[in-house]
Amino acid sequence: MEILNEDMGMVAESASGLLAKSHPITTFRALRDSGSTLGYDKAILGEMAEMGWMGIVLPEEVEGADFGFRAAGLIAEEMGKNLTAGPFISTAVLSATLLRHAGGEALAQWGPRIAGGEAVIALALEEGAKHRPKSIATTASKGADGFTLNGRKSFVVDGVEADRLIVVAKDGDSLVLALVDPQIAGVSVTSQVMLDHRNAAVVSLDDVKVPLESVIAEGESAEEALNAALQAGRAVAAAEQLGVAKAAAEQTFEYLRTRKQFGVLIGMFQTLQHRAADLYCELEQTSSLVAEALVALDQGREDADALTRAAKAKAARVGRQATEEGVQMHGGIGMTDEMDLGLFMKRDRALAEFLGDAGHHTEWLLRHRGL
Amino acid sequence: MEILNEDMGMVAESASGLLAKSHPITTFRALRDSGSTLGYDKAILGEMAEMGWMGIVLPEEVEGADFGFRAAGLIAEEMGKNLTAGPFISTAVLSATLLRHAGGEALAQWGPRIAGGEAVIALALEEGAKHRPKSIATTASKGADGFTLNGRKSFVVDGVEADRLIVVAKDGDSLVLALVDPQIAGVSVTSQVMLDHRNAAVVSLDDVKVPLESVIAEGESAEEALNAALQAGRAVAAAEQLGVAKAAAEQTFEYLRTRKQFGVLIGMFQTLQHRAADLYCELEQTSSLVAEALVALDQGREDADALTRAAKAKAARVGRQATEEGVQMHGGIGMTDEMDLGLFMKRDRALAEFLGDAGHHTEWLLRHRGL
Amino acid sequence: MTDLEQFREETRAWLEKNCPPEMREPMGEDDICWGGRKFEFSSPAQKQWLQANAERGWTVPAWPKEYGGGGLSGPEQKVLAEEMRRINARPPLQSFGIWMLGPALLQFGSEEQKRHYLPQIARGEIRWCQGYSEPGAGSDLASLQTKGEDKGDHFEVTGQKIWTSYADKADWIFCLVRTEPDEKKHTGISFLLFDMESEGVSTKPIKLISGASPFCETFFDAVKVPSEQIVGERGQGWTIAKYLLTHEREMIGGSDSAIFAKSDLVSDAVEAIGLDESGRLDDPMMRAELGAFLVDEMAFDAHVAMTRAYMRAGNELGARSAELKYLGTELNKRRQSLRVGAGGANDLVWEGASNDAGQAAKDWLRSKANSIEGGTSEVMLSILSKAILKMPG
Amino acid sequence: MTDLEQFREETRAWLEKNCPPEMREPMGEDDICWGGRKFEFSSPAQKQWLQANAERGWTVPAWPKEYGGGGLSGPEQKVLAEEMRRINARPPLQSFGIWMLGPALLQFGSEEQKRHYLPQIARGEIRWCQGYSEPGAGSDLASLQTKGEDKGDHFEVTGQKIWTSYADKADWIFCLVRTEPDEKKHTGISFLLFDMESEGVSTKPIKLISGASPFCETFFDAVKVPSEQIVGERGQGWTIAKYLLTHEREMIGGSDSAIFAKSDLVSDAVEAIGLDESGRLDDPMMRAELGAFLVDEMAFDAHVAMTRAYMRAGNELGARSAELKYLGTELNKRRQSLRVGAGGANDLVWEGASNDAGQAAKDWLRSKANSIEGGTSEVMLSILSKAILKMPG
Repeated sequence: MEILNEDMGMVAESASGLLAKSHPITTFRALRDSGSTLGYDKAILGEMAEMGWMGIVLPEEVEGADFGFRAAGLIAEEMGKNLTAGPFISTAVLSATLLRHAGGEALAQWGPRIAGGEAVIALALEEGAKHRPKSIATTASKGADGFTLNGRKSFVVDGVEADRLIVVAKDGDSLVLALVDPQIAGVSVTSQVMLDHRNAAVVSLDDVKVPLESVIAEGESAEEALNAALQAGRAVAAAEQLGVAKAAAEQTFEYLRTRKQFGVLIGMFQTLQHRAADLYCELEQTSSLVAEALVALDQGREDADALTRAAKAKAARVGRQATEEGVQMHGGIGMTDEMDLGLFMKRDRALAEFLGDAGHHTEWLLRHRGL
Repeated sequence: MEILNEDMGMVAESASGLLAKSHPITTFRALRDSGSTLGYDKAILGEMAEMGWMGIVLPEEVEGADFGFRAAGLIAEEMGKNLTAGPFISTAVLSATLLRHAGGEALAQWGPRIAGGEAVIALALEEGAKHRPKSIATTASKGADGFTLNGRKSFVVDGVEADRLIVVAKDGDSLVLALVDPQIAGVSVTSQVMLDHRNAAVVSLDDVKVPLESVIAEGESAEEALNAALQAGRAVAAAEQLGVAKAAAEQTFEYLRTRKQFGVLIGMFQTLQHRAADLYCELEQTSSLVAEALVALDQGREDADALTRAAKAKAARVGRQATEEGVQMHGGIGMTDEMDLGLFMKRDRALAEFLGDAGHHTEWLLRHRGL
Repeated sequence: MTDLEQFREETRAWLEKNCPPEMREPMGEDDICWGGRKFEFSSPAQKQWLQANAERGWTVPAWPKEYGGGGLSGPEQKVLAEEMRRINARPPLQSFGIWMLGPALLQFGSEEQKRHYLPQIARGEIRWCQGYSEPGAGSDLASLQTKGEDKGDHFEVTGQKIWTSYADKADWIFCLVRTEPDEKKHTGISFLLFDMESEGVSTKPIKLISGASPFCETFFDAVKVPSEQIVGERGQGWTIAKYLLTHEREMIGGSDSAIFAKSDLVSDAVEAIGLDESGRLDDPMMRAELGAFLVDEMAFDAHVAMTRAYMRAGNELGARSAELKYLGTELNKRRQSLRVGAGGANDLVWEGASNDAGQAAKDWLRSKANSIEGGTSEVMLSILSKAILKMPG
Repeated sequence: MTDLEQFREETRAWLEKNCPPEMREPMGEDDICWGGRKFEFSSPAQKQWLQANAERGWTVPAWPKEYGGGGLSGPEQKVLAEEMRRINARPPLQSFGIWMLGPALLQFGSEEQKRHYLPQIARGEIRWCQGYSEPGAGSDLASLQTKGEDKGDHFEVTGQKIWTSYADKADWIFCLVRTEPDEKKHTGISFLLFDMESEGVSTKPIKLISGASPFCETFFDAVKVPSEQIVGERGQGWTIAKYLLTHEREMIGGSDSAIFAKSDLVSDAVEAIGLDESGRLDDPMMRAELGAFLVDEMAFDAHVAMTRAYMRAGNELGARSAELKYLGTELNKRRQSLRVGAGGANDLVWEGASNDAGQAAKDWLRSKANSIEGGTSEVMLSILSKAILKMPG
């Protein structure tokens, strides 16, 4: 474990600077109030590409920055703090990692477009209310000149107006990853606005015919690519959730330092002091765990799978603690739409569910440890 | 649900009076320091019998007081508060309830002796480290003139120097309850002093021959009698644990009211106030739940099984909270043998495990609710 | 047949005849009958059901008959409640008048006030709201600043209230006002009643994180309140408020409270998550959380029942109301959190095809206020530690 | 080959040659080498291992050579630790001298004191105990009352200490004493060293709930302490104590600390409880608790690693030591509680046939002190809220 080196320090600093300036919480609030169903402003794609963020985990051959997952996590953490909406995890982390592992023509063709902010690619994985990546009912039947896809995908984050979907399907026992143009026959994409005011589409696939080359990985290599993408997605989502938790906590600590009640600053009350300090300690160790998970990914370590799951589970717990304590310590005002706390709480809840909740990953860890 | 009526109020009051006077914590401490392996003073049997406690759940036909489980719970709660050691739950609750349900000669013969404080009868049920009443490996093979028992029972509470053991065994799929004289050939009883300075014997049964009439129940009626005994035992053990928790909490609250640190009474510290108040609330609702479970038993209600389990689980949780908070709020002094807190903590831990821990009973409740 | 048995038979017959089938369906938040001048009945059945009950005094069965109540004895009230529950009859009327102002008037009001205001409440003619909290006085209610200047025949009320539930829909307000500026915090407060259509009253809804606006900011600019519209003595407002807060806490804490309408957590979880091959909920960590919750729920239910028995036996609840408030609200937060957890992403859909999209999420967000409104959990714990545990300070 | 690689090779060779096989076995509490005048080695191997290390300065590898240390650089210390761990070598010597007094002397002692005391510690000749807490001054350490009256060439020390670890086995004590009675609480304290065999010193073991007596009450009745046995200036004792408390907290919080020797919770649980037909621990509620614990343990381990990296980069830990202390001790309490829970009744046997009867229960009881000793969890949270979060008051 190392603390931030110079390069990473710069990534964090520039992310913090840019987002606080160009995409602070007020921007997100305006987006929401505009009634956007997309859930983000398309202009952000260009900005993020310019910063090198969209290609942050892509190799230089496809115009990526190849800065790695720790860097991606630092960016996501700042996005969490600022509630910045944009197809970063969906496209620049999940899909980019998956394409990088799948390699071949798909990477060559779509890598540069992702890195350049020209394409949004969403992962069409989930099929139920809970994250269950092992239970895929969507089918991909191989024919002479292509595959036929059938199934229904729910909660496809950034799936509305995506340029491509990566559909996770099964051909018998074999996993299939197909890159699908949502415009073709048989694909229907329905918008769903989630409680965090982002979008997670429902995608129906009815006898969707795709050519053989649309399948970017099959069997073991598909398992491996999906697994790599999910590890990355989990760790980076944990980093975003950590950012949300830190910002909610910081607003709360500041409120404790300045709000008077019963004639004194409420930060004088020992109960609140101790609960705030406990929250601070939890944020600290979660920070370290998230960093460790991201570094393990960058180093290709064997314990990365376990660490990314622990990080996701822990971030969910501390995110809940931070937002719940935030509302309770603010009192009634914390429940109003005027304050940012509610927005943090909602984003936190969505992130807790996204790519598997704390229970899901803890269950995996228990199994992994032979329990 | 009713609050205490006059009769029950008198039971509680007399138990509180007698125990605080004749069997306070200092008595238990002296017993422990004497190196007693039995874990209680035999003289208490006579005193408890005189008060009508040993026959508290036995019918009047066998010289019982037939006062019911709520009364037994009130006595146990006071025993918990005073750390009074005596074969109350083992004999007057578990075995007496079991005999009452089994009926017949066994009840006629042993009921009066239990009620009279002339016999200690221990339930030899457990076979492993955790309470698993459904997993019985001890066998009772039926022959022409009796049964042959084989097996090993661990943690037989009050089994040392007991007059009889009720051995839970299996004859094929059929449950068998056998009343066994520990003095006969093949039975060996080994003393084990537990952390609460009480005794839980290991009983080995090697080709133990008992006559047919030793078996007091078989098959469904054995299941029913054992089930009734365990329900009663659980609820009364929960009441004792509640007493332990209340006494530990009360000593702690008093410490907060009188101990100075940093120049003020530590009860002034808001953190400690809030934690104390939370503990108080938990004690209050646990009290109600334990009472509800005991009343359900007395009324023969269908929900008694679920309620006794919930009561046992909840008492274990609040007992832990009370003793842990007690030690922490006392600081170092709470860790010394001189204070009673350690004794409460140890008794609490033993009761938490006795007849099934919180997890065990919560698991049952989950199953019961279809989860 | 005892009198009570006869009462049960009559009640059953009356309910059978008078309770329309529509009023025996499970109700949503939109189906509540609040009454009041501006209220629009959602169906003829709702109106009919209110009128039938009002006629008999059964919107407020415990109140004396002379004030529009049913004049029922304790056992009779219990029978009525049981018979209503048996046929799933909806409450004919719910209101702050019934829950809050009524009990205050019964305890502290003049005979004239009782005869004037109580029947209006019982018949659902006037809808009341409660003017307690102020922007600078949340948990520290006694530091409120709204002034009521004595102008001889009236008080002139100027100031601002916050968290006034449904102030925009209410007809009248019962309001804490500082009438004795020279007295100490607690002793300078009076309890005034006035019409929300009085000149100088304005309201502004507060948008919550759930998107709903059940609360308002309420502004008073030199509102004239006739002197006879004070309840109790001048300066007695704090005593009345404390009485009502205790009352409110019992209500909020009690598991029958509307806030805590038990969602069917267990079947929701099974439906959303399914069972594994051994018949257990297919999410072991959530299952464990549910288990711990179910035990605590049983404990709380037993405690509510025990507390009722304690009160039926003629005891006063006093500070122990804080105990129910604390336990009940914290439990409900866990319930709602488990509910959205079990529902997974389905319960996080805010706007979608289905009609009740977002309801679980909104209920969950709403529940976060449980431990703030009516006195925060922290205030409850402080009350208990002082009043019951006798902690110093 | 770099210098460090060469150092590793030499170290490996030296350990291979000098570390007796018995010193590579897992150790129990009775196997700790504490050193000191009264210490009796449990085996010749233990003595040989101490002497070999003492000769090389490797009982205290980071201390300068001139004070009996190894004079190793940071990277070299890491290599040594790694190589020791590789062969499971036991620490040759553990003591409060190494952990506490040494660092204090290195920071605040005179050159003469360093040359006199440090080598004795390094060689395990003198065993030290710590005289901080007093009966009236637990968490509020600065209110201590033990007097040290200036008598010209010596201080006369009178008073009482409590929680003095192994005072009955120690040779010398480092002790906080109030030498300036007119100064305020924090500024009137000095840091004195003296022989426990001095006239007027007596100790009395305190029996704990685990049955063990690792602590004493220690009494000083007009003990003469030569003036030169003060560390730092008069009145500087609080500064030194605070420095050491921070140091102690880092140590207690760090997961390598002896207190937190990780029992193998996972395999213990599987052994005691078994797996169900689906391969899961056959106790779903306990399994869920274990799951939550394992996640927190991973978080804490990552945080210890991160904190070490932070310090290696030349940063001071300061108040953040309270963070490790708090998290580490609370985690360990959960660990021990889970351990006895998983062990069930087997782990509650206090006296029985097996040799380690009661060990799990005793470890569990012992762990309850973790969040009290070295500053309570409450004191840690107060420190953090003030020093890091800048809360008022």
